[in-house]
Amino acid sequence: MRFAPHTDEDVARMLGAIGRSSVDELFDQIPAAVRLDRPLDLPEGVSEMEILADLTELAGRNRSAQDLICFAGGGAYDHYVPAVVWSLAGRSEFYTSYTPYQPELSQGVLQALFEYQSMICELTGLEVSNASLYDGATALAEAVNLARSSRGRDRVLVSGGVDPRYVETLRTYGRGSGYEPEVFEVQGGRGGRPEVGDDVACVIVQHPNAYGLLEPARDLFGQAHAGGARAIQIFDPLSLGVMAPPGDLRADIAVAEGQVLGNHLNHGGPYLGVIATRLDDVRRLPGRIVGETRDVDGRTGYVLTLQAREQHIRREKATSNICTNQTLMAIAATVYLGWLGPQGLEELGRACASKAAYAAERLTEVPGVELLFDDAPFFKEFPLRLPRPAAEVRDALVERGYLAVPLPDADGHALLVAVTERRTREEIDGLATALRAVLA
Amino acid sequence: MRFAPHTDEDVARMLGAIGRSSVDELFDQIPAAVRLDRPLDLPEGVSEMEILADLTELAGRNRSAQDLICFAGGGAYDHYVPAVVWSLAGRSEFYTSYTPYQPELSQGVLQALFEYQSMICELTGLEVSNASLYDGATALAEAVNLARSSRGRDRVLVSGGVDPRYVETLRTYGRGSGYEPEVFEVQGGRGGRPEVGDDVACVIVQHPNAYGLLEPARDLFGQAHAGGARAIQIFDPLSLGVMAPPGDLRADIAVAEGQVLGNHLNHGGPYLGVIATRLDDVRRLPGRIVGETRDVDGRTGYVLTLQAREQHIRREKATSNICTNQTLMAIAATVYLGWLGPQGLEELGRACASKAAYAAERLTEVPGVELLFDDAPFFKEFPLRLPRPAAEVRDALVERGYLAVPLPDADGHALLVAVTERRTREEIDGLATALRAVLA
Amino acid sequence: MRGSGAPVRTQGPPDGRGTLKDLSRPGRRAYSLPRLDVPETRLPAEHARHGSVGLPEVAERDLVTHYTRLSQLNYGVDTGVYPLGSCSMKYNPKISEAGASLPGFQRAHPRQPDHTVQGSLELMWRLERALCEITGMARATLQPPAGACGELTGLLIMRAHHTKAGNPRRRVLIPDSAHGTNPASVRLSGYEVQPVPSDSRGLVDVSALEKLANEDVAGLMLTNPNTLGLFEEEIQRITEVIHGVGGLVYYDGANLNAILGRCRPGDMGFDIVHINTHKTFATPHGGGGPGAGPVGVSEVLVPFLPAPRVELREDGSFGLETAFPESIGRMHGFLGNFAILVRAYAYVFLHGRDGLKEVADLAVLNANYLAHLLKDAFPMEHPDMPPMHEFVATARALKEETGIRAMDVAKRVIDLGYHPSTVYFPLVVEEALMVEPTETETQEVLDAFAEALLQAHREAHEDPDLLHEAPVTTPVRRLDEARAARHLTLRW
Amino acid sequence: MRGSGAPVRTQGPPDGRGTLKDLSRPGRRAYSLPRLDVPETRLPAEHARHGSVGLPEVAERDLVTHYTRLSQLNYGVDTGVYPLGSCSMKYNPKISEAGASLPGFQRAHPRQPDHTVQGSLELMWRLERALCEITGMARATLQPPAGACGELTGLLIMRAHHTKAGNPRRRVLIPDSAHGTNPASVRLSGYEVQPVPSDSRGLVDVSALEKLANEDVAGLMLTNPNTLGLFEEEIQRITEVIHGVGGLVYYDGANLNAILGRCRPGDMGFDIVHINTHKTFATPHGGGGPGAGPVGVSEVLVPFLPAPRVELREDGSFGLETAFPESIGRMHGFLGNFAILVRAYAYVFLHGRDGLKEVADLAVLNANYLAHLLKDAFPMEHPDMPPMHEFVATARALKEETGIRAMDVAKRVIDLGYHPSTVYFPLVVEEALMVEPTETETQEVLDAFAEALLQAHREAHEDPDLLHEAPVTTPVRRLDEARAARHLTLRW
Ligand SMILES: Cc1ncc(COP(=O)(O)O)c(C=O)c1O
Ligand SMILES: Cc1ncc(COP(=O)(O)O)c(C=O)c1O
Repeated sequence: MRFAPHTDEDVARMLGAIGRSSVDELFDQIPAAVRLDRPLDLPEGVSEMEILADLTELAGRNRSAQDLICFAGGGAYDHYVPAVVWSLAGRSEFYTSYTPYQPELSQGVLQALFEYQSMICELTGLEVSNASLYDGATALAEAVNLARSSRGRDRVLVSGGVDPRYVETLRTYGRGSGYEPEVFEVQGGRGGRPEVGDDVACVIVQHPNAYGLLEPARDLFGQAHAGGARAIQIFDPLSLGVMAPPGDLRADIAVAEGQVLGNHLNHGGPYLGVIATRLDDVRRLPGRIVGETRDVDGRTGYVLTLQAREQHIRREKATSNICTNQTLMAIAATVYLGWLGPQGLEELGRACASKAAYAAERLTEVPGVELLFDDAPFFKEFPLRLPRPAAEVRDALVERGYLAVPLPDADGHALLVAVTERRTREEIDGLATALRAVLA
Repeated sequence: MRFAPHTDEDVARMLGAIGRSSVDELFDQIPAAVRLDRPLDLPEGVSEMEILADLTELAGRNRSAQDLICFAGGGAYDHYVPAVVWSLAGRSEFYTSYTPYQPELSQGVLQALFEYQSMICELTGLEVSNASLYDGATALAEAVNLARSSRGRDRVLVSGGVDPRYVETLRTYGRGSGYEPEVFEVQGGRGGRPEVGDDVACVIVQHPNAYGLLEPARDLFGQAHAGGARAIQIFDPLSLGVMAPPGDLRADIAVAEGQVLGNHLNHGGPYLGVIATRLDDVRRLPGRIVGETRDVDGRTGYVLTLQAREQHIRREKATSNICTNQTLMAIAATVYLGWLGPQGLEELGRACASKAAYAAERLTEVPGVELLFDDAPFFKEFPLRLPRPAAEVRDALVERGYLAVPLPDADGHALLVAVTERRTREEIDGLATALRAVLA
Repeated sequence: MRGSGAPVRTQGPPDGRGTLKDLSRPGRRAYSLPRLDVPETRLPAEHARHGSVGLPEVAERDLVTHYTRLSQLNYGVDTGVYPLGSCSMKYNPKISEAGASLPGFQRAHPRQPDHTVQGSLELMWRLERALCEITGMARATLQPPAGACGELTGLLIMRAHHTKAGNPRRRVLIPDSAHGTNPASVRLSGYEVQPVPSDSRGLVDVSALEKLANEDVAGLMLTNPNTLGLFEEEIQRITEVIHGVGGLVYYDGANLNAILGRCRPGDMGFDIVHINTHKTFATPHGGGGPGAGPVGVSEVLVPFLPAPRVELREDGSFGLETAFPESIGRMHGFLGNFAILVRAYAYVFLHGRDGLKEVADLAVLNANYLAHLLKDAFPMEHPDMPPMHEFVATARALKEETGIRAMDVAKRVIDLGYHPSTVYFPLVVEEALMVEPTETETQEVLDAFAEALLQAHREAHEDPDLLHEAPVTTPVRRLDEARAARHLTLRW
Repeated sequence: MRGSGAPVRTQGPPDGRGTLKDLSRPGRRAYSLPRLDVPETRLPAEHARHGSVGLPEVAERDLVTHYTRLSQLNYGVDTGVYPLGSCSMKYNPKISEAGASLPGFQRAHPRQPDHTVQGSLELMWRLERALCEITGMARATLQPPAGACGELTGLLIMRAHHTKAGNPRRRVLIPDSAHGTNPASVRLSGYEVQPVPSDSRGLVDVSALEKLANEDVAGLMLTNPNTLGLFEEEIQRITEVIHGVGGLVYYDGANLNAILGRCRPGDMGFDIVHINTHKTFATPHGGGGPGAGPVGVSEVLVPFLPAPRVELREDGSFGLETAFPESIGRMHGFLGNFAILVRAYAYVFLHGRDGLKEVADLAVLNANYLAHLLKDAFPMEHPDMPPMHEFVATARALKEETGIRAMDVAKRVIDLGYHPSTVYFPLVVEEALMVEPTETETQEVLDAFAEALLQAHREAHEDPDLLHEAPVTTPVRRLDEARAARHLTLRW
């Protein structure tokens, strides 16, 4: 299969026009010593129907949330993606376009991103949002850079309730930027006492946290501010119909994994890095930002703005190295939030919270199963302590058609159960029955 | 779930504007005696995610060509539908538009249909095509009406090689139009001798026929013409890369099931009725026809033309009652034929013919299995005589993951095996092995 | 200001013009097929094609650019309001598309044995039950692929019924305002058309009907609300008259949207009903099709329904049955437009009992509201009765005052950014504008659409050239239809 | 004639303007959720939200009309030629989209146990192997979600390598023509940027490089062909110089399209390579993303690759392994942009061994042909060497003659119906036009695109206002960027 349109005559004619006798000649500059003197060791090309068969076979070897009833959480969730989202985000004028460098030909993407930024501000109660980052974990790394540069301080305190994958990511990025994230302990799965000295740039709290628990976020952010540090919240966008938003909790920077906003699970990506902050830090924000302006005739239009923050203008002085981002996911998120609206967001939040509470009740009725942290409030996921290793139980549940995943950093006996609006009472009861059978 | 946008305030405001106090009032004209005084006996409405779950459950109860290896034929075939076809035909500007009554806003659909007509003419070697009919069987009924009105004769002769479903359809339509299709016998699955008296309007031959066999079509059409009747050919559009086209065979009217042209199996529909004929009968053609013309500024554009044939103008004198047709399928067929091109059509035809020949060879190696009609040439499907009832064998093959269907009108021991370009040698060998096991 | 313009693409690079054929270059290709993995077989020489087919030769990239461009030249419901009377061009839910493309449906072969397609069969069964409940009929066939085919199906059932009673009869009555498919179907079913006049209110003239009704009359075809958007108040009397002479009454369901959950054709005395799923149940029109035209019948007509039919078997499974000796036969090669039926199913069960009634409520509210906004400029032809889900206004006065015709108004509305309503139908109304906003438009859109019509009306007096020359904002302007018919160019 | 115009929608009804917020009406809604089937639970008061979120309230129909309109305002590859230099905006095969949306991929959760996702893992394994073969590297990570993140990944590997050797070193050399992400990534990896000048041919000034190379230098980042589209002829010498001081050489794969199957970074001596799948392997750019930026490394650097990695286990199954003590860690929350990798996989294996080479061949042919057509009006900045897959022309002469700038030319090209090339990059070329036609454009399209540029060039002399005022055929005309930055309006 090939997609280049050239016929042999085309090639001959074009070579003739440029005065060359063969295509090989065009590669004459490549020194002989580095030329590849053999074909690539790859299979021969195949037809479209063969690649589809191949991909279908591979996909068929996965047992995804299409086959398993999905209670897996821990940063990615089986929320329902309404049909309208990808009917629109999937329009080829969106998905085959590039970064809107020519704004006159890109008003569609630009306006959609402007609406995205607006909706993220509405959601978080913060003043500015950018137009997307890679994912939640890398958005956190960017937030830390922002806080460190904004405060001119070095140290980074991270709650023990933050997802270990996020901490790992910070640790990796920190090696380059010159910090080592310091984790402060939580008690009973949440809270803790960050020691916010005057060299601390930021305090990072995930709320709801990696155990699914609600944090005393106002209090923790108060401690951060008392020490002159920035308060960074990792939030769940779909919690905000029922939970107080980062702005109300006095977070300075809010970051999130935006997968839940109309993006498919996609085995981990592409997802959506959400970031929002205060207006006075707008010039420190990483990535694209869309602004409203006028054209020469006075019409409203949209452009990439504050580009002096960005790598293509500022090079090593840029706030970040990000160039390609997750625009399409941001457009999907925009359509999704438009679909949900304020009422839907609230109803969905209530459904998740209620179903999770119901699931916790049913599952803790199973002998030997209890909540890992008694009495701690949670939103849509919660950790159970099992009488057997969680990985074993997970595999046994898969046999019965259910998917739930161990808590990565616990003692190996903890299972995290996430319940989205998509799960029915019957499915929850089914999980309880399966768990009972597995543990019997 | 609802799609009407009205809020309670909208309703109140609009009622106020028209001076009504309730929506019920708007239905006052309906006599009390015929009003429905109870809610419809239907379930309550559900959410989008529930209807998708319901449809997914239903679809999951089908074992389609996605799960079974499909050798089923007999008028609908598992040809490969390239991704580009529905990426384009599925663009909402096409699929949410109506019949192009306002040509200035419908040039996309109109031009695509003009291209469709052109491609059908190229394929068939005939002069004019319309812009689609419902499906192959109803296209045949329309062809008969055309022939009868064109010849001013009544009788309709049908080869015994024509698909019985087509004959049934003719019989049904004939009850209204006042004819009874007369079937003339075939010998060895093909040929036959229609007695073309001077009251015969048309002779209908399917080529390749319902047994999959190639007909002596030139000869049969010669007989039709000798008797002053129209020759109607039912053809397979995907045979025409390797087979002589209806025009060359001297068919006057060619009809086809256009499903094979980029349309999914869809459990039987929507499919595509193809019809083409000679220019001198253009005013007798049923359905929409698109013509090229100029606008007031001299620009080329497209319109529905010869509308005086149609029901909305001519009412009971129209050539047909068709209004809604299968435009979207015709657009898909156009993209598909554009994808295939002349080379692809030929290569695909050769692949089908070669794979069918190979399959016949392998399957007749199974003890007790033989070709129903020895030595008769075929294109992509062929009938086998089995030592056991075909319906039983079919069900046993399904158990093993293969789908092939009995010949409907044979003695119950014949299986029709269709082999498209999509089937691999491995799959054909697998069918042979399965058949061997079933018959062992 | 020439208006905001029709929302279609009007521009593009020069290489984008012309047909696909114009992009063709010998040897270029989009297709790919697996290498032949079996020995090559050639057909016998007498059957073989000589020379290759004159199809365009293009790359996939060309195909995509070309048909993306064509799509962008087109207006659809997703582009904006599409108020074609008699067509119920409502918003088509995206979830229906997703449902219809599930592989279990999309790749099911129509000749698979019943036990492998229980999902499809149960869907058809449930949809049939729902349509029967909505229309008040006993059973239905889902075979007809469109409304017109549904009409023919119903009329052939009518004929079978009378034939069984000893005399097929000769005539079918049709109001003069009826849709063109009605008389065309009547002819195809072997009956003669007998028009029935309307009275001054725009309803069936019942006394005329009484005079026309006799033993020669096989039946009456009626749309209710009728094509003027008016409910036939004397519907019971009408069906009585026909039943009185032994005739059957056929309900053309194009306007079912108006009465969902409010009243049912069966309860009005209709014997046969067809439904346009692509209207009432929002299966998209696809640029002119596909649709589906299920037909419901009363108990006594059930034996005549087409075969095969989906039946519930004793063991709880579903099967396609064909053994119905009195069946009229087969109206479609397979089972009808199945994938369209999936969309109708999704629509019906998404809305459910109350939702469907609300559809009718709001469709009627929208039509009344819009008629009200337009009433001074474009009065309803029959203003005595309030319209149901659509209304027929007339530009007769405007034409008399200014010479501007309904068509000019429609074209000007295009320049103002909207798809116009149906014009010149029904034929019985001079300078007709047949407007059906449907329930999925907001009040704001109706206000804006009305304002466009009112602006056109003002301009007809003040600057009539704007209307004569319209449209000017479209990829092409008014097209020469006479030329198209005179110099037939039907292919490249 | 003002030109054929940019192929985007410029018209539409007035109600279609504004943001989604402007369509909002209290109580309107698009969403639907199942009825709550469990007892309702409320969150503790201290965590609860007060008041509702200020999101728009619209119907699904509004959403569809609104975002369909926005899409139509946008130019994409499917609309036409998109010759942005450095971006490889080639046609994106539709089959890749179909493959990526198979439910087995689309609904796989990133934390599923390995045995339930063998299909995904094998796909990643095979893709990694293929990318290593194409680039000549030992192993690769698929985690980085874009090229820039790939750069940082590579630089952190570089740092880990040097740190292990006892000294992380201080500086990374970058040619002055490099892409902005290169220096930005260097900074983020804790290194200082040391620019390397180009020589008069537009290549790395090797003698300057030799002077800059010392034990403080951690490595060199290079794009080859470089951002001027020229192949670094002395590539072996360059890598030798760096290796000579113990440094590593990093290959920025943005221009890999030019050399597929012709030569490999590994064979040129590069130690680290990143690939932009959204360029070379036609995973669509999505309006700015997502992409994927896999990074390949030579044998000695394998221990530093990010974790988790897909490994082939003894039993023939695939697993995600994390136990790599020297790994730099994690560059992404999960496994990277998996669904983009599926598209890359489809592209690589559709083309296969010969197909990929042909991609490079024809990309280079197209660039040379187009450069040739433009050479009189817009000469290449460095005409001594033939370009590879792209070329940098300059409008310097035009500016001197007429005052017309590269940007004016670009805007005029829009009015003539095309997306213009990159302008003002690379920064080292005055009035740069950086043109990359890619291999998926036909000669006819290149001819037409060149003609548009030549027409603009003529007009610059004859009717310069056409260029100053351009574009005039777009939904908006030139936008005031200064105003946007001054009066920040970043949300509704
Ligand atoms: C009143 C009426 N009857 C019948 C029909 C025919 O239906 P179809 O187009 O589905 O064949 C229509 C279609 O426009 C109609 O409006
Ligand atoms: C030369 C070069 N390097 C690096 C990049 C950065 O890649 P990405 O946008 O995927 O982050 C680009 C992207 O435009 C590029 O052109």
